[in-house]
Amino acid sequence: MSNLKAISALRLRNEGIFKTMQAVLSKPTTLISGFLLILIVASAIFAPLIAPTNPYDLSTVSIMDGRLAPGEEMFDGTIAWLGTDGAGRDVLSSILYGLRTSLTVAISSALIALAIGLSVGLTSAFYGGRIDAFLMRVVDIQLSFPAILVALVLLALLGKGIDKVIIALAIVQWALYARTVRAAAMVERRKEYFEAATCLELSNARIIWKHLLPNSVSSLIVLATLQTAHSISIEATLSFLGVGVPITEPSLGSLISNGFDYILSGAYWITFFPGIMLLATVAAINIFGDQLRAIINPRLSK
Amino acid sequence: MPQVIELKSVCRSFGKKPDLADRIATAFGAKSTAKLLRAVDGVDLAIEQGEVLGLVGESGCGKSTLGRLVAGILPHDSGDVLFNGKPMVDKTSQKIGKGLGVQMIFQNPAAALDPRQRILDAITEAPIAHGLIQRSQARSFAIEALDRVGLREDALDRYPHQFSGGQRQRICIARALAVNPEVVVCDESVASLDVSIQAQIINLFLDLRDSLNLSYLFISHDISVVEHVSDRIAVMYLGQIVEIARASDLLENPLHPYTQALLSEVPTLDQTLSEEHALEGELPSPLSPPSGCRFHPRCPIAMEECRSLAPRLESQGSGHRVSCLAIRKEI
Amino acid sequence: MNQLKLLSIQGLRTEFPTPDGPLAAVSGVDLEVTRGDVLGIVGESGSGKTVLGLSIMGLVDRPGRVTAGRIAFGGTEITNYSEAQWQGLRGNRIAMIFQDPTTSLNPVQRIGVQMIEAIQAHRDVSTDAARQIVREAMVRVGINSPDERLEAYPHQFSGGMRQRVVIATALLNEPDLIIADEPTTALDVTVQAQILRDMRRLCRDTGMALIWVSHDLGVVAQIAHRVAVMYAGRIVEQGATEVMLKSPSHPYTAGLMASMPANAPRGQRLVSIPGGLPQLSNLPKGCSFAPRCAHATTACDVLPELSPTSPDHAVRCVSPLQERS
Amino acid sequence: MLAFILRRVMQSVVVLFVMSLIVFSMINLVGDPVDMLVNPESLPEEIDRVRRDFGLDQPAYVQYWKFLTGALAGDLGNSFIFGRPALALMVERFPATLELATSALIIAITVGLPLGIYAGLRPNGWGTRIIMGGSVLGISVPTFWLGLMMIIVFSVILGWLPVSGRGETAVFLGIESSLFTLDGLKHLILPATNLALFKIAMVIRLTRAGTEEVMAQDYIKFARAKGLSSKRIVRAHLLPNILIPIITVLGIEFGTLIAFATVTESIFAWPGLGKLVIDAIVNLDRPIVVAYLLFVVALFLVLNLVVDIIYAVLDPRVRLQGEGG
Amino acid sequence: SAQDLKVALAAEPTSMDPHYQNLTINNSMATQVYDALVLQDVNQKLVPGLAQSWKPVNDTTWEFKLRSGVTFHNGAAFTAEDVVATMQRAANVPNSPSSFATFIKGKSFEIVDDLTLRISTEKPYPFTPNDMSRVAIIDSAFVNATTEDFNTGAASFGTGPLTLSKWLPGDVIELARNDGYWGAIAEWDNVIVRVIGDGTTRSAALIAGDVDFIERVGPADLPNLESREGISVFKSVSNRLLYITLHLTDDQIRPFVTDHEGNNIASPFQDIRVRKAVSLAINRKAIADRVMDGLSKPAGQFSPEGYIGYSVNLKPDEYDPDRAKELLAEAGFADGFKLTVHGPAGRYSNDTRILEAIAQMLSRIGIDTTVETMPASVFFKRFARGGPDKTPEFTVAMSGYANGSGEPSHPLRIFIHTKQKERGYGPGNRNGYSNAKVDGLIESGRASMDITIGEKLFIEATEIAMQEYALVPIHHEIATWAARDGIAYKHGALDSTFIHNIRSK
Ligand SMILES: Nc1ncnc2c1ncn2[C@@H]1O[C@H](COP(=O)(O)OP(=O)(O)OP(=O)(O)O)[C@@H](O)[C@H]1O
Ligand SMILES: Nc1ncnc2c1ncn2[C@@H]1O[C@H](COP(=O)(O)OP(=O)(O)OP(=O)(O)O)[C@@H](O)[C@H]1O
Ligand SMILES: [Mg+2]
Ligand SMILES: [Mg+2]
Repeated sequence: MSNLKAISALRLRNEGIFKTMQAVLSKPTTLISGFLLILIVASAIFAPLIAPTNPYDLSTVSIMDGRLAPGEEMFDGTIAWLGTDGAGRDVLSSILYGLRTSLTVAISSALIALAIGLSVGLTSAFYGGRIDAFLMRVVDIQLSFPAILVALVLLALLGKGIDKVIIALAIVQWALYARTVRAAAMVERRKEYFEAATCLELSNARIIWKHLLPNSVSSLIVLATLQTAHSISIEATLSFLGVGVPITEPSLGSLISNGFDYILSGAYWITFFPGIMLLATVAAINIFGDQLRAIINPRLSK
Repeated sequence: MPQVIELKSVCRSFGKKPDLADRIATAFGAKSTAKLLRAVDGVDLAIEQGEVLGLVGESGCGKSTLGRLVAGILPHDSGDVLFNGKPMVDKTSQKIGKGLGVQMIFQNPAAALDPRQRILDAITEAPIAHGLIQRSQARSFAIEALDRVGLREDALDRYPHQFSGGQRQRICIARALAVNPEVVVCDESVASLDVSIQAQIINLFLDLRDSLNLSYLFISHDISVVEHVSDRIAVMYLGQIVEIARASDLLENPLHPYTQALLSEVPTLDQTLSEEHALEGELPSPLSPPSGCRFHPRCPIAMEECRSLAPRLESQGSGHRVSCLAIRKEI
Repeated sequence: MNQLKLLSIQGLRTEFPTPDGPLAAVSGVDLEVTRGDVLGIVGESGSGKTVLGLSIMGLVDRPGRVTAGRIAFGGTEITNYSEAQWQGLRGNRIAMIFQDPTTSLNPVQRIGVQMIEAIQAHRDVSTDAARQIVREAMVRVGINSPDERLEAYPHQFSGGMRQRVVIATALLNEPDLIIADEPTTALDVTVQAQILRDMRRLCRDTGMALIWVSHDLGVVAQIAHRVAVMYAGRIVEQGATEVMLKSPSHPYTAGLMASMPANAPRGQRLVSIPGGLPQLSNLPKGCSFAPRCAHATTACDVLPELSPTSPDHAVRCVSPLQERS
Repeated sequence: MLAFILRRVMQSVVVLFVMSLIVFSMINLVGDPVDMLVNPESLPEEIDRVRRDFGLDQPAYVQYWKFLTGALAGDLGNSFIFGRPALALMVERFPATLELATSALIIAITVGLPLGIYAGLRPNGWGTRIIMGGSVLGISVPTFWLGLMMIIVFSVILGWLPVSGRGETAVFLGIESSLFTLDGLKHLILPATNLALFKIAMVIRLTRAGTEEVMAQDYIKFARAKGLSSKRIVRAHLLPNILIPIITVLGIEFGTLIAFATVTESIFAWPGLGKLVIDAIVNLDRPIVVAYLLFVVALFLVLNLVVDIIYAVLDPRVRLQGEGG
Repeated sequence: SAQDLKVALAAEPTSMDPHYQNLTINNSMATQVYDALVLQDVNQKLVPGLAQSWKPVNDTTWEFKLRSGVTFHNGAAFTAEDVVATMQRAANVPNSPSSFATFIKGKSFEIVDDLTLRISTEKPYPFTPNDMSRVAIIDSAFVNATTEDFNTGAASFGTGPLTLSKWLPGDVIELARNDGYWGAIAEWDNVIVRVIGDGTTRSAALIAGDVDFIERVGPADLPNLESREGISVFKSVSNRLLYITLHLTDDQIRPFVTDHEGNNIASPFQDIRVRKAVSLAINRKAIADRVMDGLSKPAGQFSPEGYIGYSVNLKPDEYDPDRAKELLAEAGFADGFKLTVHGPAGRYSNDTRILEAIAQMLSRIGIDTTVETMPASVFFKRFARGGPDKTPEFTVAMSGYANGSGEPSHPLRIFIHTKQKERGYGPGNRNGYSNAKVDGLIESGRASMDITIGEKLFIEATEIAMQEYALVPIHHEIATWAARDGIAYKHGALDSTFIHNIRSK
């Protein structure tokens, strides 16, 4: 049956990006989640243009507008379609800006972690032996630190700020990437083209970056999408524990956790709408990542 | 004829040397678990210029390992691997510094090319990196290289998956030849191909030998293929060469009982299958090879001393050498 | 004569849906196997040999399925069997052996368990009784001291022994037919020879029928009474082994044989068939071998029938080789 | 085996050492515990006394050395805040966390495994879509949010389950646990489910991926060819194979479960380690933080070892000596 | 009615040893089990405890008459002996993170007879009774008991209204009624105290009927609880003050205040007009209504109304952004400047939200304000000495204060007096405020044995300091409790919970 696998793998490769695109477009789930994702990312990018108010500009936010129900009018006449939060920020605008923060945090931390993880994982797989053993122990140590605790300590250490959250999340995540890429690279390393490269006396750097990297990276792309979704949720948890982003520049997570204080008082919208947005975002990324995996690897072999 | 490759009692083991933990554990009476697997054990071999040396033997007997040692992909543990008379491995650093003189072609053409590299890059990467050609010459160089293996220019910008197995194997060959090797190690290079494609590739090998005066180490367990291409054939059993001779000598007059068994089992169209089992028993584990002659547990003509005495490869005249105590006795 | 007809296949077609339309891995195959018969099936990789075997077993991977033709086994039509009916048949009256001995056995179950379950799936016997049957089967395929071996795990066996275990398993319920799908491709010549011997003896001793799939003509020559050659999902030539291999009629069969190194003088260039297997989802209209065939004419634009050239020999070619020569 | 364990132990010692160094310096950088401890109204000499009492007046390396020598003697220092041995505090709280994590794990497996297998066997069914959709939610939604939602729904609105805290405990077989009383179980359900949600999703995904992969294996096809029923295939061939990776992952994940309990514990006021540690971090109670992290790492190392051993037991192919480099 | 009471607190004592750590939660728990010589009522007024009366016998000596017939939970009789033993132990608890020595050092204890005790100090010290209200009296038999002995209950025998039955740290504290209490006997057979840190969960537990009584209702949950049938809420203005400090000196570069281009400038707050502008810009009422949901009272000084040291002349500044802008312009900051304000996160009720609201308000008068909050552990280190040479780091920071002793000079000594480390003055003075007149008033007040004279001096010092904006008070928190119907709580100025004050209606 091994030839069947080869056949289906071949089929994918054969038809390249064009066919992949076609596959993406032909599945409704993929299409919808992809569309949703684009919509979400776009509204994050264009938040300053779309959002009715700028919730980060303190001179325009007033606590006198605090906790207006959806549809009520704020002092300056703007209608708060999704209500306002405790500090008087328009929830709709906050969601759009918060989405921006959340995505920035999630994506940049994923990218940084990916870069570190790739370097470590590839080095480890390429050199093997003691270097591998050493690096993998470091990874073990990192993985055995519970993510939340690392982030807590780091943020306590570094202080608040989006950049700090990004650093903390990157530190929390890199080891996972390192381990995954190492596993993939170890498989690649055993393939004959790797030996061929050795035989052709190509330099180590070239073998690592030109051959090992491109071939080990595909499983990571999927992992990265899923991990991005996960880190949005970790960031939210950090905000809940009080060490997330600054209160004046809320992310989706901190909006939810701040709003939660009001849930018993009936001001559900402060936590509810950001919650829905978080859910939609994370779900869209997750589903898309899943579909991506299914498309990249139709039989889910290996 | 000058010898391009010469191996002198080359050994290569796999496995882990016992570390501190192992030593402590053994001190406390645990059974030692770290075992060495001697994949190649004291091989002497030479390849002459322009010669095709076939290497046959059961699966797992160390053919590929030997091939890798010759190609300089693996460092050896002891002995010497000489290329044009010069050692291939810097013993102190274990760094391989063989130059590009020996290249290897692998069994599986699907895995031997980087799936994400265009054919153009696959072929020219090494020559450019080693300064054999300029980047600007890459294209014309690659066209020439492809031409040699019977592929056309339109292959250059495609990716490996867009080729059939036979074509891919040709590309591998073109890639290897692009760095002007003198010796090519073919490790089961035709095993995964269909007979008709296999025929194409074998033809290509033969043509190249004639046009470039290449030397080959041709590894296969398909005796009919080896028989077809080789000048000389070496037979390997459990990490050791048990017989080596001119191809015709070996096929017509196999001396070693293992060679005899091997040859008698090759399925052919006209011979019917004999009722007799040529060999009893399975290939023993290379982790704990039998004492004395490694073949003795399966050997139909084993004698008492075969259990304890290890035979050496000895000449039987006209370059036919065999390692068997019984044969030596007869003479 | 008729009651000896164990398996009879007519017009079998097995398709896999693909993005480019249905792919007929097997199309229009007619086959007959009688008791004690050994049928060899040869053909290039991808020509549909495995799918044919799986179709007979009702094991074609979804979403692939048999779309046309009928399969009768022991006189009963089994084409539309339900899963439960198949379960009663498989491993009981028809057994199959797969290509790769390393993957056919579950790595985490003991050999004994895997063999005993094959008996108990079909017969209501105690585990001890089943164990006894298993022991005998092991001895039959040449595995000595079966009691120890039954407690072992597959990885503790060599490739040859594993394949023999698989064969022994197939034999457990004394099936009428065994389909062996390239069971020796992954093995050494010496081991391969042993297995060929085992199988040949079994057929002779028990009257079991055997379908032996391979792409190695040499192997088939050694075991089969009759040979069928497949090309692109169709049988292109069929006949008694000696006749077929001595004087192949189809250009493809002839090409295959000419490519074998053993059939050419040492050190000389080999003959090879140009081109490769066509895409199955996009076959040429007529004879699918025509694009590669040196003798192709416009007559080949119509698909030829598999027509007998002699009582023991049929070929699917407009101009079979003998007639030309 | 002995060598393997020894090697692991030696590695673990090194890891623990490095860890302690990292944690120690990290905490030292964060803040000065004295600021958190001493009442602002205290006189300067009082502040100095506290600093002296806790050894915080000494250079960091002296403090570390003291800690290290203490640790070797089994003394991880006294909590600044509670004035009691950090180790004792953890031992006191650990059972509650362990109970929570274990229950969550059990829930995750009993819910996730069947659903995952179902989804893996019917990759295109509606049930599968619902399960997979649900599992996306399980991964997406932040734990704290769900926890609070569960409190509001099940405790406040429906009034079925208690809001927080650990219920009555009872001693059974020498283990004191709230699993053995009704009140205890009632208190356990919400937090354990909350903690389990993420893992359920994970188990579903792992199981499904494993099922799909295993079902594509030759030995499953061979098992079908033997005529085994689907039930038997799932039980005897699918399960043992997918369980191996799942148990491996879960073994390691069990550690994160304990670590992640932090969030759940603080929502449900569960008297476990998590709350202790969050407070300790906030208050810079260094001995507890260091002890906790060392404890967690040690737990991970032990779990890893145990997982590897279980792995070897479950998977006959694995031989431990090849492991660990 | 004799039954069990279930209480949920927001935080847990760190120890059951009443002398282990001088921490609000520990102290309030200690008052359940132990008595001090002097007790504070809910408004921090001193009332007789184990001492029935006290008076100064000369400038440096106080005499305490002890209550007779009091026994400890273990049956031992209470005498002056126990007081002396207590003082000896309380000042010397090993590893105490914050000890009671402050209240004991510099005092000598003399037993006159079993029920009479004299306490003398070197210099006149009017606050000895206040100090004595802080130290829980234990049985002299346990003078050498360890903290662990108190935690396990082996030594925890006080004279208080409740006895300690069991403490499972992190889980539950169980108390039982002391039937032999000398004062009002508690109503409940048993009191089960749980700790639920999360405010929403705490409220949910009350609503769900898991507990009968909770403290510190989250401001946002309050309307819900208030409107609910079957639940009653109790509120009272507490003495916990939230304030901001504005850095007054220009002794170092401060990155936290810059001009609009980001260049460092000298602290604008050296100018009293700027300080006043800040105070006028803060809409305290809006914070109370909007952020605190009514759970705070705008403040203009340390003490809330009705407290000792309260000045009737000091009113919270009224919100007046226009005047604030004018003042800024007068001070030469018509265009404002850029400012970062700092505060702890999660330390005080709604702390980050308040800071955010303040930042909004400052932004409105042209001070372009950024908020930075951090965990309390980080905040307090930096607040105290995060700057160069261990000087306070922040330019503007928000913090809180509650007077534990009810002694009026306390906040003045800590926050207002010029920093004089050796003398124990100004340890909390982080903005460099210094006024010789105020210092003099504080010091003479603390030397007067007549507290009525002292209080006048303190009030005068307070008035000067507040008018100079030595710090800017924001509000006093309003403490809240909630209980199921049928339960009443006698509450006052302290935001801690005294379980023996929980009664059935
Ligand atoms: N990298 C390696 N690490 C450990 N053992 C190895 C390694 N490479 C080869 N071996 C072992 O060395 C022995 C010889 O292997 P080798 O691949 O050279 O055999 P071979 O003759 O080429 O077999 P085949 O015909 O199956 O290719 C085998 O037992 C194999 O398991
Ligand atoms: N599950 C499947 N899905 C799609 N196509 C399939 C599947 N199985 C087989 N095929 C197609 O059917 C054709 C015949 O495959 P089959 O495995 O029968 O060839 P074969 O003759 O057995 O080849 P080999 O000698 O390599 O085993 C292949 O070209 C393949 O494309
Ligand atoms: Mg090999
Ligand atoms: Mg096949």
